[in-house]
Amino acid sequence: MLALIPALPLAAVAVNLILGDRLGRRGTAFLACGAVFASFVLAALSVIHLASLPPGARTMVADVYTWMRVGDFKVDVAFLLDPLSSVMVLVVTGVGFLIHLYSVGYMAHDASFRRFFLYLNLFMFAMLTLVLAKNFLVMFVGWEGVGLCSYLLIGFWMDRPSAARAGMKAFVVNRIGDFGFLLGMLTLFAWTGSLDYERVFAAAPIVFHPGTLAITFATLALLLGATGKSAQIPLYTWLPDAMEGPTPVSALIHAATMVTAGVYMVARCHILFTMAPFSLETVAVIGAATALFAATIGVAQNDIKRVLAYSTVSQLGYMFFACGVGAFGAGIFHLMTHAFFKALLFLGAGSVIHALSGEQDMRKMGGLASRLPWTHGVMLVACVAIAGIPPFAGFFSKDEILSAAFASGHYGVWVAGLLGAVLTAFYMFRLYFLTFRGSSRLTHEAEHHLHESPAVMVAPLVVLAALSVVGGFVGLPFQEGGRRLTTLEGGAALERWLAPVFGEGGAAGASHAVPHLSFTTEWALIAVSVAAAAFGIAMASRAYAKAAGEPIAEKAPRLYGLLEHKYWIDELYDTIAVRPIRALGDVLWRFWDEKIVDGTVNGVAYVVEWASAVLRVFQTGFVGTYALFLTLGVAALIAHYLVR
Amino acid sequence: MMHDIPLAWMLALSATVFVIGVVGVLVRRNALVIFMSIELMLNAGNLAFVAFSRALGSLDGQVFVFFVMTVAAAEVAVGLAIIVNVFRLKETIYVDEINLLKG
Amino acid sequence: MNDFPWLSWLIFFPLISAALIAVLPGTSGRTVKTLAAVCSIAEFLFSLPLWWRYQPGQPGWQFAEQHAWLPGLGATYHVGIDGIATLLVLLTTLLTPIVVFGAFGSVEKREREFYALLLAMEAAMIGTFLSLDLLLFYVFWEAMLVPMYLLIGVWGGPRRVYAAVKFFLYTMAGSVLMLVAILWLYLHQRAVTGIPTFALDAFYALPLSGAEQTWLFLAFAFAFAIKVPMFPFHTWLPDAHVEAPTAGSVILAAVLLKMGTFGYVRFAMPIFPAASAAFTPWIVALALIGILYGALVAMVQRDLKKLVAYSSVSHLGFCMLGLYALNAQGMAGGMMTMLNHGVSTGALFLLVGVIYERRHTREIAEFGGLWKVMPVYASIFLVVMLSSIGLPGTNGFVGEFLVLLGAFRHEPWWAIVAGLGVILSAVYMLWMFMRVFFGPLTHAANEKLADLTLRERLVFAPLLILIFWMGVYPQPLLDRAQPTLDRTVALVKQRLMMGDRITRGDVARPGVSVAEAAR
Amino acid sequence: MTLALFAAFAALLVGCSLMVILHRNPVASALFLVLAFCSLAGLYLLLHAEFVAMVQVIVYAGAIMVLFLFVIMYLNLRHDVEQGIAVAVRRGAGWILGILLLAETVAFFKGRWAEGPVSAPDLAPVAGNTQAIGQVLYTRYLFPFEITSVLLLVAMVGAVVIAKGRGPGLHPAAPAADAAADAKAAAPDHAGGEA
Repeated sequence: MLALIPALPLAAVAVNLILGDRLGRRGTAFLACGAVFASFVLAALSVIHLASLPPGARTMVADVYTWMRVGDFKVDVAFLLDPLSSVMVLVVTGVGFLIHLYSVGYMAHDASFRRFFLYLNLFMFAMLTLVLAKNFLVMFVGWEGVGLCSYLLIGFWMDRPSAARAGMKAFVVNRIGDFGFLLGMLTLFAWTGSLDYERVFAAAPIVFHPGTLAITFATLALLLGATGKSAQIPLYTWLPDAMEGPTPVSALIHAATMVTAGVYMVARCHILFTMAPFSLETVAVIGAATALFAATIGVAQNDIKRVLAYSTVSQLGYMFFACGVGAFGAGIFHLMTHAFFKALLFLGAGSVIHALSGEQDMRKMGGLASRLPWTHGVMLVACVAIAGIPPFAGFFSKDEILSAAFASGHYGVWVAGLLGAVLTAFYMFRLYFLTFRGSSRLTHEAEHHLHESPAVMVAPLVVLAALSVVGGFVGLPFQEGGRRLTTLEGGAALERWLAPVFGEGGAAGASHAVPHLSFTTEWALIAVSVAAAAFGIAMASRAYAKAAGEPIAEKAPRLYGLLEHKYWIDELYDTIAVRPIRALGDVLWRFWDEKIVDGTVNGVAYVVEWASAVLRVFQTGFVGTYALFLTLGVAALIAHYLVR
Repeated sequence: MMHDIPLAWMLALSATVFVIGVVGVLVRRNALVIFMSIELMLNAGNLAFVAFSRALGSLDGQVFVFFVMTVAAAEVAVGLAIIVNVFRLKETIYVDEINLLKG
Repeated sequence: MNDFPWLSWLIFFPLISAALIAVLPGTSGRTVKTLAAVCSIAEFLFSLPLWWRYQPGQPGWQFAEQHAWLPGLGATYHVGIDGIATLLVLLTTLLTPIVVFGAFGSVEKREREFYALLLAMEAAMIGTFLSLDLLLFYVFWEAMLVPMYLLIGVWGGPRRVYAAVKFFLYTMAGSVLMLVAILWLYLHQRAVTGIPTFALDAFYALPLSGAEQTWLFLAFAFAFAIKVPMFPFHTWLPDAHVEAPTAGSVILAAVLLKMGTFGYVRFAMPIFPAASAAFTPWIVALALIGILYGALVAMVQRDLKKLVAYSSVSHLGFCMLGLYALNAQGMAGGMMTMLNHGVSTGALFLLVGVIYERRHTREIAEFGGLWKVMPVYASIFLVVMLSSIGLPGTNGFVGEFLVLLGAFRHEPWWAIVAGLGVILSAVYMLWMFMRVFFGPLTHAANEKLADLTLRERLVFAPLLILIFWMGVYPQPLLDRAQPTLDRTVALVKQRLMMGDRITRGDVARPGVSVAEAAR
Repeated sequence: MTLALFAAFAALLVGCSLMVILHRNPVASALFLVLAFCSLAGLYLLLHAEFVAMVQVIVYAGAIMVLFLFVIMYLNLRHDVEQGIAVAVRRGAGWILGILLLAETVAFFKGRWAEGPVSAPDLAPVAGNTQAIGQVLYTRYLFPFEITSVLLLVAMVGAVVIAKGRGPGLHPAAPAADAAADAKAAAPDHAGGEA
């Protein structure tokens, strides 16, 4: 039954392929959305069933068949549902379904409508396989599958060369990450003799000595994979370019689901990471650095989708450093809430773009609040949520992360997180004011076509908005009886739900539980983070509410230039990696293949030719010379016998 | 006859004549003279044959000389025909002026 | 079918049909084509029972036949089959009909000789896989060259003569050395045991000193290295591929290159285990260089076929790495890579052939934005390309992963270097795919390109099915090849008592043996 | 007595051979060669090979040398002309090689000089040398005998074909101009000699 969840989208892909155009637009839409909805229902049912199981034994397993068995290496295609993957599967299918619905409206008049949903369903299959995998190899299948789908979807509008290049960049950078993931898997197998989660995590404490090279290498390799997929510091450059794809794609893949795969993997291997303190520290540092770094770039972007892209990178940074400080639960919680409001932001931006028939530059927007009421409403909710204003979802998850960071003594990380929060609030509201408030800078014909998005697009927006508001309460510390919100102790509902997986208070995992803060510090932290958010919003409104220009550009042109050009990271990567490799290839081909190897071979041929030319000289044609050599030979022969 | 000539002397004579024939072939430019030197070499061979046949008391040597002669005759016939033709073609029978088979 | 000389029938049926086609009175193209198609499909059907009648577990050669051939020398016509040979023969018999169908559109001049040569080559290849007598093997090994040489030389591209001669000389230089080694072995065998024979089993059992093994191994390894082709000896491959007709280069890539790796597994490793193990670092080094070198150079190619040719160098570098990881996973991975390379690179060459037929050029710059014009072709190209770069779910991944696994267990940094190859392969393939299929339609000539005809789709159907079947459910293939591979690995290891260095999994940790704990 | 005869014949033979290769005029060379053959016949007689001696005189001196003289006359050759550096070099090389060969034979004999068996006791004079040869020839060597007859036939045909100028390629003139070729061949005058 568990295997059905990924199988449904795959079946939809197959049907889509077989029936082809006979399916028609309506048919494709129903098929695609129906399949995803069905897997959502299935997922919900199995999660409910899972909840009914006693806390200790909350796992559902579905072994399908043995994929490979060579010598002592055995791996099966198998699926596992446990609290951690249940959260993921619900998010993926839920948000996924909403985005499918939205796409029906968004892509309504696109030529290759069917092909779009073909890829979307393929993506859902890959993502669900990744999330529900029971061993690393099946996860890797999903891992690369989503990489492929993101490549196809980014390059969906094929005739735009920039889209094709962005697609390729995404796939290659992901592939570098996958290389790391692969190495991590190989180390795990070499040491624990299996790739199955359960066996690996059981054998790990016995096989690996905490902090030794082996486990650090394995976890760092896995981390490289995670940074590749979740666009963290070294390998994040592909995500902003991935905005070339249609907006629903950005929403689904580059906000809600795929990019969170890295965080999920780190959370899944929390036992390994806690055994390698150095790696855990790296996760925290990378997370914090990315959070801050991406936030700064986000401030200076003019393309509405690029702002959101950098915002995603930054929020992922938060999730990473949540795991880095040991608060895996908080990380997953933020992952869930982020999925809601980030998807909402992207879809909202999508409906804005849809309304302005393709315009993405914020400098050509403004004053849309009145014209696009629904979009404006949901976007406002999303901005407030992401900024972290209570009672919205963003506040709860981000606050938990910051307090965990503070509690576990990572003060540097906490400060970075706080600064990030300020910047997040700032650029989100900059986006809000530039798009919805102020004077309308629309071009005439954009003005002319301006229309609110159809119902099929607005409905998912509203649902997501609701989730963004309600989502936070999952984290509230409900006691069994649901008593008033008095103390933050007792752990949030989600924490307790994830406890069996993360071992807080559950199994004797080696992971150090995050120490509980005293009551007063808890509240103090909440106040500080809310203040930070409010400060960010204030700064943004002062700068952008009324004035049309770009205040930062006037005050600090050089800084603004730096940020706008994304610190020239892309150009840096290009010069240190892409160009030298291509040059190396050229040198190897031109010099080594053509000169050296072929040179030697042709050289041998030339020597033979030269030798034969020399010998031809002796063929003078005069009988006399031949006779001379003949007798010379005879004389030599006789001499030989004389001497012997 | 009293006692015969020792074999070694005969062979020495045959060798000398053979060498003279070789020198003739190498030195002379006239194809015909070369031809004659070849005849000399052949006859040196015959002499050795007869000497051995005499020494070993078997007639095979002499029979062989007989065959050598037939071959020599055939060779001369064809050789001279060729020389005549070459003369017609090139007006010369000097060996170092004929290089039709140049490689 | 117990006494029916089945393997001999497999070898000589294509030969007979080749002769039939060559001699056929009717000259019309149609009859020649249909006959070639029928014969190649018949050959495939004959070889199919190999799949289920071959018992993997049973030791020794199956369906063996032995007849006197050169009694004086002690060389017998001895054929038999084991796990690897079954799979490779099936690969050959599957690909030949596909190539014959593929060639219907492209070959115009002298079709009769073309198809006759193709079938003759199939016979020679199957002969090489099946022969258990070293002399017989050598005869088939050389016989294989002639048809390929003619295919490239007659039906090839502009510089076909140069390419054909280079191909022939390269392989000949190697195999001549091998002949010397075979003869030396034969004489040594006769001196030691007194029975003059070329039988493979005799050579398996023949005790050889270290120095002897080294030199003989070098001779064999050199011959097979050229065939594989391994790094320094590969320059004949791009030329041969660029100039060969589509059919020729498919067969060349799909099967002929496997002769090299097959040679290592069947001959070089079992007969000279000590030398194999001693030379492992060298061979692995060359393999690793081959992987990276092939990928890097493929990246900058302007000609599609050259790109795919250099990718073959990279893939076969993987295969050799797998074989010389000297453990079960590595060998199985090497074996799978051989089959995958046959399927996916064969398909790639067919695909390049399709656009070459339409546009008569292979320059990547000439194409652009083909997806809109030829969607079906583009999607098939996409799937085959993904299998070539080893996307999980396709056949490429299974082979690649097992090779990396085997290499890692033997020496971790091998897998790390080989892993870079995984990234580079994605780079050059995707970059090519982007330039050919994505972007706007730059060249006017591309606008009216016709998409794949039904015939062409039929040609690719079996290959696509294979790509997914081998990717999703490779177990039957692994089971068949496993016993033979294990025997070879055991042979090499047992002679040297050399365990894998990284087998923490197997090696008992202090107190607790992890493998058991992990089970 | 026989030794003296042998010495005489040997000296004559060597002298004539030297004169054959030294004399400028080919006719003289031919005549000296005839003399050499006769001295050879004498030597054969000393070796009791009467039949071979007679055949030697008849075949060699009689037939082959006549052919030679005929061709020399036919080609109307004058004195050989032997100048030019290339010729001199070759002559020098030839002589040196000749002397080298002679030295080698002397060296060869020196080491192994032995009188060797003087001669087998006379065969019972079954009946003359010729009869004995005839008997051996037609029994043991019958097959080679037949083959030599074939050889002679081939040689004759060859000689005729070549001399007539029908030879392929050798004769540049096209068949039509055949008559002219024959005419030209018939009157070569003395072109060769004077050159």
